[in-house]
Amino acid sequence: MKFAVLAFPGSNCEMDLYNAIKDIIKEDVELVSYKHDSLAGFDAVLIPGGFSYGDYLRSGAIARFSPIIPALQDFAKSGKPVLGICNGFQILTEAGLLPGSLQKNVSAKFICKTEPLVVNNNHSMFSSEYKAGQLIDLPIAHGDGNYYCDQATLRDLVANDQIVFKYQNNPNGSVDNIAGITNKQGNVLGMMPHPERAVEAVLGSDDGKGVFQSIVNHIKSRGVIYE
Amino acid sequence: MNSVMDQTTEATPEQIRDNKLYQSMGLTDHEYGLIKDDVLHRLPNYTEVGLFSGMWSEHCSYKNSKPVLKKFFTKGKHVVKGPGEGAGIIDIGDNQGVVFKAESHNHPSAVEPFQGATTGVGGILRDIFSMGARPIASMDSLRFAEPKTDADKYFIQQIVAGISAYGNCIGIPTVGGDTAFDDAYAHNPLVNVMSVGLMDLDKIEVGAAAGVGNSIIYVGHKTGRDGINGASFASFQFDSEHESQRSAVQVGDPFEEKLVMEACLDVINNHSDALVGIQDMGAAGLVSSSAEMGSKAGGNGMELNLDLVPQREAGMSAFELMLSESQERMLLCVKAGHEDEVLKVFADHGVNAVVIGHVTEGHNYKLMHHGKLVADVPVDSLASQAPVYHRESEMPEHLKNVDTNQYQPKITNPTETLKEMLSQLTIASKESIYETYDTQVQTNTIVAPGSDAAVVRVRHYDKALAITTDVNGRYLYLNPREGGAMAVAEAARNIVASGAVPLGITDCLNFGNPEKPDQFYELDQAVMGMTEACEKFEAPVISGNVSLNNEYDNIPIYPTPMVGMVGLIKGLDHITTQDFKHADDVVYVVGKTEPGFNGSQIQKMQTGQISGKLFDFDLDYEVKIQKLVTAAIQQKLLNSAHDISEGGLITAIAESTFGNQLGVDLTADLTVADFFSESQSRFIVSVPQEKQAEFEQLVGNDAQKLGKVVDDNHLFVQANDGYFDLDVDKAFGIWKGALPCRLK
Amino acid sequence: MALAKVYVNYKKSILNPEAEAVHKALKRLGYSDVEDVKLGKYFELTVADGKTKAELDAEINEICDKLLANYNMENYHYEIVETEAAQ
Amino acid sequence: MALAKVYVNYKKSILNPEAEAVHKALKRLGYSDVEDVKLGKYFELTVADGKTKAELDAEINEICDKLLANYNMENYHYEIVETEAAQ
Ligand SMILES: Nc1ncnc2c1ncn2[C@@H]1O[C@H](COP(=O)(O)OP(=O)(O)O)[C@@H](O)[C@H]1O
Ligand SMILES: [Mg+2]
Repeated sequence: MKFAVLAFPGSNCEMDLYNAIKDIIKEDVELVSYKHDSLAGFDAVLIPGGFSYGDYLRSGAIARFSPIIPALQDFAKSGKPVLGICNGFQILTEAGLLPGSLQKNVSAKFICKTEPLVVNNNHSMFSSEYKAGQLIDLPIAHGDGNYYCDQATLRDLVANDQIVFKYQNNPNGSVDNIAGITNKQGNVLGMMPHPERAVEAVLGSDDGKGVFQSIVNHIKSRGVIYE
Repeated sequence: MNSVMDQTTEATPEQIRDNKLYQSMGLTDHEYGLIKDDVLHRLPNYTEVGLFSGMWSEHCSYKNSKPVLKKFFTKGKHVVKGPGEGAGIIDIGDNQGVVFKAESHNHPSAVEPFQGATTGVGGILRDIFSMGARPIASMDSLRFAEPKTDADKYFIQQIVAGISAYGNCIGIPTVGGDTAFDDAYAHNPLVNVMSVGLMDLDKIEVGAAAGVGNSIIYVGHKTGRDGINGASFASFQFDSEHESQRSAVQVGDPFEEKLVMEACLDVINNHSDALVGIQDMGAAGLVSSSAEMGSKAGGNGMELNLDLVPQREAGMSAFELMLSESQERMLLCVKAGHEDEVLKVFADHGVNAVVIGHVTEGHNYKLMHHGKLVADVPVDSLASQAPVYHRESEMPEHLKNVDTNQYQPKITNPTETLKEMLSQLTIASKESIYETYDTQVQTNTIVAPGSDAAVVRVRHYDKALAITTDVNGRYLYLNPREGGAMAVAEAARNIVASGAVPLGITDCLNFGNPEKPDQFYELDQAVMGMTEACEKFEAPVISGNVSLNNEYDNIPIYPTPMVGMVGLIKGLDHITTQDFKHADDVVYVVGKTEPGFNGSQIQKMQTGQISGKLFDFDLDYEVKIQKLVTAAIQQKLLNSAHDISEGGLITAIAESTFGNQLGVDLTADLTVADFFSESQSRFIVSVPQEKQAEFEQLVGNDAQKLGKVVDDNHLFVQANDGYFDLDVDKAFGIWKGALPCRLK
Repeated sequence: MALAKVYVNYKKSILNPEAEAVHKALKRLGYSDVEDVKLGKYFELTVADGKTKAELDAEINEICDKLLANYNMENYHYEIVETEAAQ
Repeated sequence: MALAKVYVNYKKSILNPEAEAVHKALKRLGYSDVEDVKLGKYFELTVADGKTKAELDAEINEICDKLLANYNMENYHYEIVETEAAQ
């Protein structure tokens, strides 16, 4: 199967994702520029962290007008997996592919550290490798990671089982300790923590491998690779 | 076109001479005389005076420090490129070079903390990638006064926020640094940043422009009126009378820098045939980058058309265009005929790039503006013929007739003294600072901040780089020479504790006014001490930076030569951290404990000052101890290693318990006071029981067994005349909470 | 030439940590009579001539909806001022 | 109750990367008639009654100088609006 890793001006985790897929998950992977307008031939799309366009207006607000975004929207509509990490999550909310938005951390500061997460839902295509309720350690590194949505949206998220990861010790003020959510269809996941930074024990944790492995299993278990 | 035009709105050459206007730009009468009589043989116009003031500032010319810098030990069989304007390079095998350099941004940060810090980070990164290296890690070395007022706290937070904003955005991990607090830095904080890059050795770039007809290409942000004449500004000193100097503020734009960096690396890696030279626009902006490039090429001149320089504001003068320090700009020299190829690369990356001039016959540096020749000077006169001053040196008063006795700490309750020590800001955890830095982006950080040196792996190879910054200005204040040697030794001790062997150093020489003999003495002596140590550790100086005039109302800071050291770890299994790992491991102190109290944290804590003759330091013994620890690590005898520095042995023991919340049960043939001694050349290590015999055989009398690691969360240390007794989590809480509490 | 002054503010229900930090700082500095602090963004867009008032309104609204404000957490309002030349 | 509306903008000579990013994005989106974009901060301070107009002016100026605007790089201006109750 083949992963696409999108790269926007100002993205800075695209190589980390690329290396994680290539060296650790050992699947095909290609960097795709924001200038392209097609995602044909890919089975899953990863949107990396970083500061697209400097995150100058709001995180992700400018990137969502990139030429690749219509192709991403079609890709998401087709039901194939899309994973946005950190800035990728912010882009997905700005592009309307995920509900809610990401505000400044309550501390008003950037925070980089490893946080324990609870796997809230292990039947998504991004979390099947984990046990329900499993505690995993993933690094966070963000200034705007405080997930916000209104109460009605939160009720929907809960009712549809869209909350995949929760923080154990909410580091940023997110509503309901949310660290990662999917869309209603379940094929678009946005998460603030960085699984690609936790794929080798030598870097402190390999708990993040499960996210990518879950995607691979999902694709491969369908028997057919998407055309 | 032959006569040099002066601009009507600007002072005339005669006015400049008669009213000594050059003085306000930082040139002395003597220097003005040199320009007029020896270089130009005519009166310089306003623009030309500006060019010289920038280029002959300390920042660009090193006119006061050159004779001192010559004393540095810079050789070594792995040095590929030593000190010059850019960063130095050391061969680490496999056709790879490590590139590193440090930069000070003290004065801009004093004026505008957030932007001063951001532009400091941006500047050092440009130094690295203009060599053709990809930056892989940054460090920050900070010195502040003890925060007292809200303004002090805000200032510190803004510095940290600036470093965080720039490094995080551009995606280069800030993996460590050092932070110390002392009122010697009131009004004159130190903000030093260091960056480390990695490159293939067959891709070295030099900042030179050779070959008549080749094009000079301007890259990056437009030029604005921000930071005009910052280079001469940095070479001024502050005092309360000079508030009006405070206008040279530049804004950093890490997003633009990221685009510029990727584009430049693309040109260097994939269009090297087209590229002749590349240089960042740092201090003294366009004039410095272009004149240095022209001068280094040798034998040619250069002509620039300032009308082609991208401008953010209307009506900028030639002076402003040449001396602006707008950020995120680079200058390239490209072979004639290859311009379009290179311009296309920049366009693809969304970066402004435009041809603004050419390499010419002759030796002159000519500037055209609005169709007129506004400057015409020999290119070498700007870049390499600045005057050099051999300053007078005289021992400062405070070093004469000093008390040779060591301070005697007063300790009635050892545990209470330990608790007080752990809450000293210089000793306390810096986590609240470094948790705002992205330490992991690029996914190579194996040891993040919190241990001795940071460790960053070289992906796809079984090797890693260890990086540290260190210096204790108090030691230098009491003895600049020994203190300089100690700074290098402490850096090496951190490198060694992490499992690495020192490769080399960079530095930021933060000193006072070199025109004052007692302050020049500190600089000169410190460099001699550093160089002695560098030679012993076979760690040459490959780059560095000088920041002079760090004084306020005529009181200088402590002499503070920041040492940034990089070491190589051959084999990832040699990586060692400071935390105790397992209960029952045996704890040793390696190296002799001597009375080391003058200049120590405990002297400062108990008396509010430092004084007396600095304690002794034996460089040969230091080297011997470090080699022992390296051997023990390479023979896999150690589970942890931590160097002993500020706060002494007991502080190092406490710090080693924190990571895994393991306790200790130790006994030593020392007094409780000795536990706070800062005598050098010591480590605290833990050894698995089965390796105990082998370890003792290796170290002989150079290590003392203290006892064991225990898993009951309890620190107990018995001394001859008392004991320390404290829960680890209690100690940890004090140590971790002190800084955030004082900055609230 | 027209100048559109656009104000973007957080919705009432949304906590703004930066405004809060400013408020706390003011209290510490002794300005205890400042009872509330809001912090938003202020844009000035200079727009070329050639559009009717209605067209201009439509354009500014579109720009705000698309880019300048995030409807999920922000409100905006604007005024349009006619100016003679570039400010 | 008084409401102080404070506008803080970068000085002319200072680079504002945020405004630049917005301007470029608008161009890419086809709003080519937007000729300039400025982006600053907009504060609303709610101040308790009990001060004269002159005292209020002095206070707001002081707050701006001390905290809201950075005199190295920013300018500010403000208006004071009397309000009946809290907004
Ligand atoms: N300003 C800073 N930025 C990043 N890391 C820092 C900073 N100050 C201290 N640290 C980190 O905190 C740890 C302890 O620092 P320090 O006390 O200086 O160590 P040492 O005395 O062993 O050199 C180190 O890992 C160091 O990198
Ligand atoms: Mg250390």
